[in-house]
Amino acid sequence: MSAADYFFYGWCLVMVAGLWAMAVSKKLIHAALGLLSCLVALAGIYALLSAELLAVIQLMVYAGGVLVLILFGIMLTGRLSDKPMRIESRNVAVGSVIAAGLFITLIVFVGPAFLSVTSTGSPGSLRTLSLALFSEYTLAFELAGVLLLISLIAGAVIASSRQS
Amino acid sequence: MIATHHIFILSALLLSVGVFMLLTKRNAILILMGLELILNAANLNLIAFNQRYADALAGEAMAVFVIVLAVCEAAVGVAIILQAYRHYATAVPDQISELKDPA
Amino acid sequence: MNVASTDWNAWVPIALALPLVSFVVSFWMGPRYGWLVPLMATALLLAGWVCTTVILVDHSAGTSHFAVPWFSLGTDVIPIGWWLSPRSVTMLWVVYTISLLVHVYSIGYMAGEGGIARYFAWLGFFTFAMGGLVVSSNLLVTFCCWELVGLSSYRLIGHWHQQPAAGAAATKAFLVNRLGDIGLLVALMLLWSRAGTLDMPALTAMALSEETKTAVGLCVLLALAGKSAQFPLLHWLPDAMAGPTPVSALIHAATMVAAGVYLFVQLHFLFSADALAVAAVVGLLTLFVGGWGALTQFDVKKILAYSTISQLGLMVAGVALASPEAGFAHLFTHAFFKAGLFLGAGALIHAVSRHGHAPQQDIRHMGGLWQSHRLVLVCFAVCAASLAGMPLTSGFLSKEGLLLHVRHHSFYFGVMATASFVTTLYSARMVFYLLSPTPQAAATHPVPAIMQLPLFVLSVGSLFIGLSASPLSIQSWWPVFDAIESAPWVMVVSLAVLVVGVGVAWRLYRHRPTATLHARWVPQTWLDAAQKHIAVTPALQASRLTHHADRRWLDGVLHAASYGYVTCSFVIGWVDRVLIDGWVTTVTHAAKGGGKLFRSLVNGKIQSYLAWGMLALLSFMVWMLYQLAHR
Amino acid sequence: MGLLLLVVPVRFQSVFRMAALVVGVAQLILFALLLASFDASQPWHGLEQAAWFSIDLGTWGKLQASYLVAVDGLSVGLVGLSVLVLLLAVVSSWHVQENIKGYWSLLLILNGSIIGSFCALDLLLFYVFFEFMLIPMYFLIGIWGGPRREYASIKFFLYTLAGSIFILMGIILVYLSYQDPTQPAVAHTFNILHITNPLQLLIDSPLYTADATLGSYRGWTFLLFFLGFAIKLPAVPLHTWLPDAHVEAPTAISVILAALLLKIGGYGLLRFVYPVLPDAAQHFSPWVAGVGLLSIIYGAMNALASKDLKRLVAYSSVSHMGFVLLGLASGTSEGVGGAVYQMISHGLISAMLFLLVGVLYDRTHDRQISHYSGLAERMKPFTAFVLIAFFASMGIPGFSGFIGEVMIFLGAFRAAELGIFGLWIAITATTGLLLGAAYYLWTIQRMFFGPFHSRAGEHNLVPLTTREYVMLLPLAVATILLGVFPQLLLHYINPFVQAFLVSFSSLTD
Repeated sequence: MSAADYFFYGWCLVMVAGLWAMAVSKKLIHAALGLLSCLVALAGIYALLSAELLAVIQLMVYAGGVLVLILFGIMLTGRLSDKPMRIESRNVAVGSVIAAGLFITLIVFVGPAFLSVTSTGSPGSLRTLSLALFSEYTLAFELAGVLLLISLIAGAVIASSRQS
Repeated sequence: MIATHHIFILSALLLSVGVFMLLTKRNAILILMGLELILNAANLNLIAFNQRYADALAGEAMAVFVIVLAVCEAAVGVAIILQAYRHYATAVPDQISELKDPA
Repeated sequence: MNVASTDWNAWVPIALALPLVSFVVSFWMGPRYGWLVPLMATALLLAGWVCTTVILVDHSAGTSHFAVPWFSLGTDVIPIGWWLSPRSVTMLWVVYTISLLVHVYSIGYMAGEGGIARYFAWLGFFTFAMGGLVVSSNLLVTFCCWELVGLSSYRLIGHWHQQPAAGAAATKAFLVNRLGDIGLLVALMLLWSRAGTLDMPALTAMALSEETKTAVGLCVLLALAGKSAQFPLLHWLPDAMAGPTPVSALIHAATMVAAGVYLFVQLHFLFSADALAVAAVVGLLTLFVGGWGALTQFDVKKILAYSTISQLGLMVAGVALASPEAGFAHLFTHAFFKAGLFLGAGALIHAVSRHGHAPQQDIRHMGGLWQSHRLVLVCFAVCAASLAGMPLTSGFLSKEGLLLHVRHHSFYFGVMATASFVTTLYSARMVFYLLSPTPQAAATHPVPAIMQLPLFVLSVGSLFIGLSASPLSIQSWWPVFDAIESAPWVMVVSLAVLVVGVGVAWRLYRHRPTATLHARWVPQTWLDAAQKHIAVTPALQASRLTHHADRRWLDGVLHAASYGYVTCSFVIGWVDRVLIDGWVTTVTHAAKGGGKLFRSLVNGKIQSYLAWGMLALLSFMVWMLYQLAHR
Repeated sequence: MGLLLLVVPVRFQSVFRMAALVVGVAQLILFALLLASFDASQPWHGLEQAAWFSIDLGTWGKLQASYLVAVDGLSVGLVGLSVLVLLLAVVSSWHVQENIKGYWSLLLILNGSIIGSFCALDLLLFYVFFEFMLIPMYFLIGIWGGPRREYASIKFFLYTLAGSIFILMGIILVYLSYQDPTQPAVAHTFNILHITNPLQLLIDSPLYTADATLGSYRGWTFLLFFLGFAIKLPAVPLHTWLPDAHVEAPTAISVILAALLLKIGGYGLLRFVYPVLPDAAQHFSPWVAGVGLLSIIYGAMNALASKDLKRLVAYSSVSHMGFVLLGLASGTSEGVGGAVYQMISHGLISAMLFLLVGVLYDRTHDRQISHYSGLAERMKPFTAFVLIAFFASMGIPGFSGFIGEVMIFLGAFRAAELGIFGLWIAITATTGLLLGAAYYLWTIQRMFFGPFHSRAGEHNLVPLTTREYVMLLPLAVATILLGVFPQLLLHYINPFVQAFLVSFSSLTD
């Protein structure tokens, strides 16, 4: 096993811990921190997979943007209800069955298909990706930007709109 | 190199936990988190398989777009939650019963 | 079967009806005119006695038969009627004579006692039943009367019912008799099923197989053993002495106990040789047991009771070995002298007993009456002489008749001679005690004339007068004995036995020994023990067992079954509730659950939509992947 | 005919006991009229028929039952007995205090159903009456009974109900096998007149078989009927309801139970079981006789061991009804006639015995034999009646019991001679007489002889009242009358027995 492997399994552990916190934690903040650890761990794994750009984006957008957004949401709703933010779960059994079924299905039926798949190992550089984004996927990139803009505006509008 | 199928298992786990949260949590924010997890699972797969076809770079590009979408979704979602919360004074989707038939 | 009705003799029904009238009237007027009852009953009996005397004179020879239907069984008819023969007419006369004398005697004896009406009523009833038994032409009617004499005997033994001993004795007498009655019943049933009739005249004309005769004979033997106190059913008779003494004289000495012998005589033709041999053995055994018993007792009535047993044994043996006529002759003479003995004993008991005390019946305390009660003692002694078979008495004659008949069988002759020795011994013993001059401690009571009269009549009847022209020969008595050639040596033997007997008695009892034998030497003791161990205790134990069986086992099975049933029903109820209802509830629950499940499809909850969606996706995926894998 | 009134007593709403008394007396008068016009040479008397119901069963034909009543030599005696005993039961329960209306109503229903079942000539009608007796009896024991009345009444009810189920099965089998010649459209019949006629036996019906042994339809039908009626009779070992029911029931009900209800068992056997299945009856007669013998001995043994006077009398009933079975099993004119005679005689005697027990119980509320001694001294008329009843029950000549038992023995010995059953059965049965004498005499000795003693005190022992004389005297007189002049009753029984045996022998030959 190489050092990369150790890192990989280390990130895996962090992620599993985060997932665990999200799945079972009773406190919303813990869940949010669990999500944070998951996202950070994912960024680490992206980096290990030599997708440096994505790792950075992951950190910046997700861990920075989305998570902050969510934390705001948590704080705002908590302020409104004046109640401690407890997580309640329902249909845990059904949910876990479906989730486990999904997991097993994926592992058992789909997983073996990748056993033979091995990575070529050619690292995609930041440069090539940037080139691709701005050449091959330009339109998509522009559209994504527009979508982002619209959604930000929409979010602001929705959040701020007053009830009549 | 990292074994692809290990990554796959990890992403399956992410997906499953995401679905689980989606199905069971009674708080809209946590459901949103579950959604994020599902999206991340997809991202992880995209990136992992991009390794296999590294010269195409379609996977990574796709992952970028997914992240963008996730951000959009998160922004709009949190806004909707806040608004709904204001309206119904709850963050529990069960109690938002507009979709439900009047029993 | 057609009912023959030949000779209507109006005296017979009148003679039978009078005591019955006495029975009914005594009960009727008892409560109010108690004093009148003895006189009325005696008068009625006197009238009855006159009737029987007329019949006796009419029917000194030949037979006559009269019957009317009593009831019908399908096509068979059971007739009721009489069958008169010299024998039955004589017996009827004897019954009425003794009964009349006992009635007269009882007027004095029972004076001042409670329940006189009841007493005379049952005496009358007994006379009626006994008369019916004697003359009846149909064995079923005989059986009825046979049971009815037992019934009246029961009532009379238990006359003083306040005394527990009387009640016990009555019960015992009835039950032992009843055992004998069953023998008679079985005999009758066998006759009915094999001969098809119970009519005496018809039966005499019928030839029955030896086997039938043996069976019937043995059953009749059982009957007569019960009624006539033959071994081993003799132990009731000494106990029966708990009844009033006149009753003992009439029923338990002269007539009822003789009814068994009479029946034996009458049905002699139904006995096979085997049955006769058994009867002879039984009779001889009884003879000795009775004689021995008489020697062991000091109670005068018990001595007489054992003597009666012994004499009845002699009669049975005589009928079986010698001839019916010889046995009957002894029956006849015995009726007189034994009734005389009992009445004499009753008079003596009356004389020495003090009012308010238990009657004094012990011969050791009954001496010293010669001065005051000479006539009574003389009469008693005459009767005892007759019992012992002294010459010039009737007893001598009838014993002579028996001995003459068996003189060719040296064994039987020897046994009978020995028996008459024993008889002489105990008779002499009794007389010696009673005649002894020991002074009485207390004043004695005079015996009223009305009690002395019957006693006197009976003692005269115990002499040879009226029976035979010659005091020493049986031949001149009844025509039936004409055929027997006389054998002087028989008379010599009998006289020798008599002399030896008296001599031995004089030697043994002259000084009035007062020592009593140990109880185990008394026949009563071991017969009672035998009865207890063979019959009563096993019967009671068996009855307790059956009672237990009934209460525990049968009911136990029933209870177990019902408990089992209830338990089963509980189990079934549980099964019904849980399993069968369980199915139903499961189905309903499933339906309900399913309904709930499917309702959650449209319950408006995003998450459940989502869950369904996921489920559908999952299933689709699984299905598709499965298909892929197996393509 | 007045029979209609006999079987349908009106339920009066007021003055109940007077009403019951009037009904009883009226029945007695009607019975006297019936007897006056009775011709023993005619087979049936007072035949009365009315359609009851008729159900069309399509291809199965019609289920038809009719109200068909009549009396013959068998039932006339039993009806007479019923009328007398029911009247005396009314007299004896004159002082019933509790729930008067219910008591008298039930008594009247019982009255109607008893007489009805003795008269019914339609199997279904018989069965209905038979069942109908059960319900009032159940309540009469269960409500007015002694301390263990619930147990006793339920036991009685279950036993009898079980019996009637067997009978019902038998009735159905018989019903399916016979036809009514006057109504060809109606496939089957319940009419006893037809079912006792072997000519009406349907070909290929269940009973159409020559085989009457165990396992054949005829054998089974006989056994079913026998089982049912043996419970009612009762025969050992199906008798355990009887002592309990008797001990717990009030006096009048014990009287009715012993005197009448037990007779229905024998009556049923005589009325149709034996005539319909003579071959099976003959085949099973050793067993029937054996059961009879067992009842005789076993009942007597139990009576000997009884400590309660009423229980003793109850067991003596078991013993005496065993004689009925023995007589029936003999299949001879003496035995069958004797069985009928014994039933009537036992009806009178047991009624008297139970009335006497009731008389004592009314005074002291104590029936333990050991609690008394020397009663003869204090209660002379009572003792006289007890002696009469005991001696009558013992089978002393001069009482009706003797005639019945002697006739049965005559029949039994003749049957043994004919080889129908073993001689030992007949001989052993005679020991029943000894045992009977033993338990009665022992009781007399313990209770009536000896020095006076009563645990309940003597002040209670008041003399017999007029009412008690009124109920005891007729029975005593009747018992003696039938014992001395048996032809009075045999006059009616004999033609029946003749007819019975004719039908009996016609199939057997």
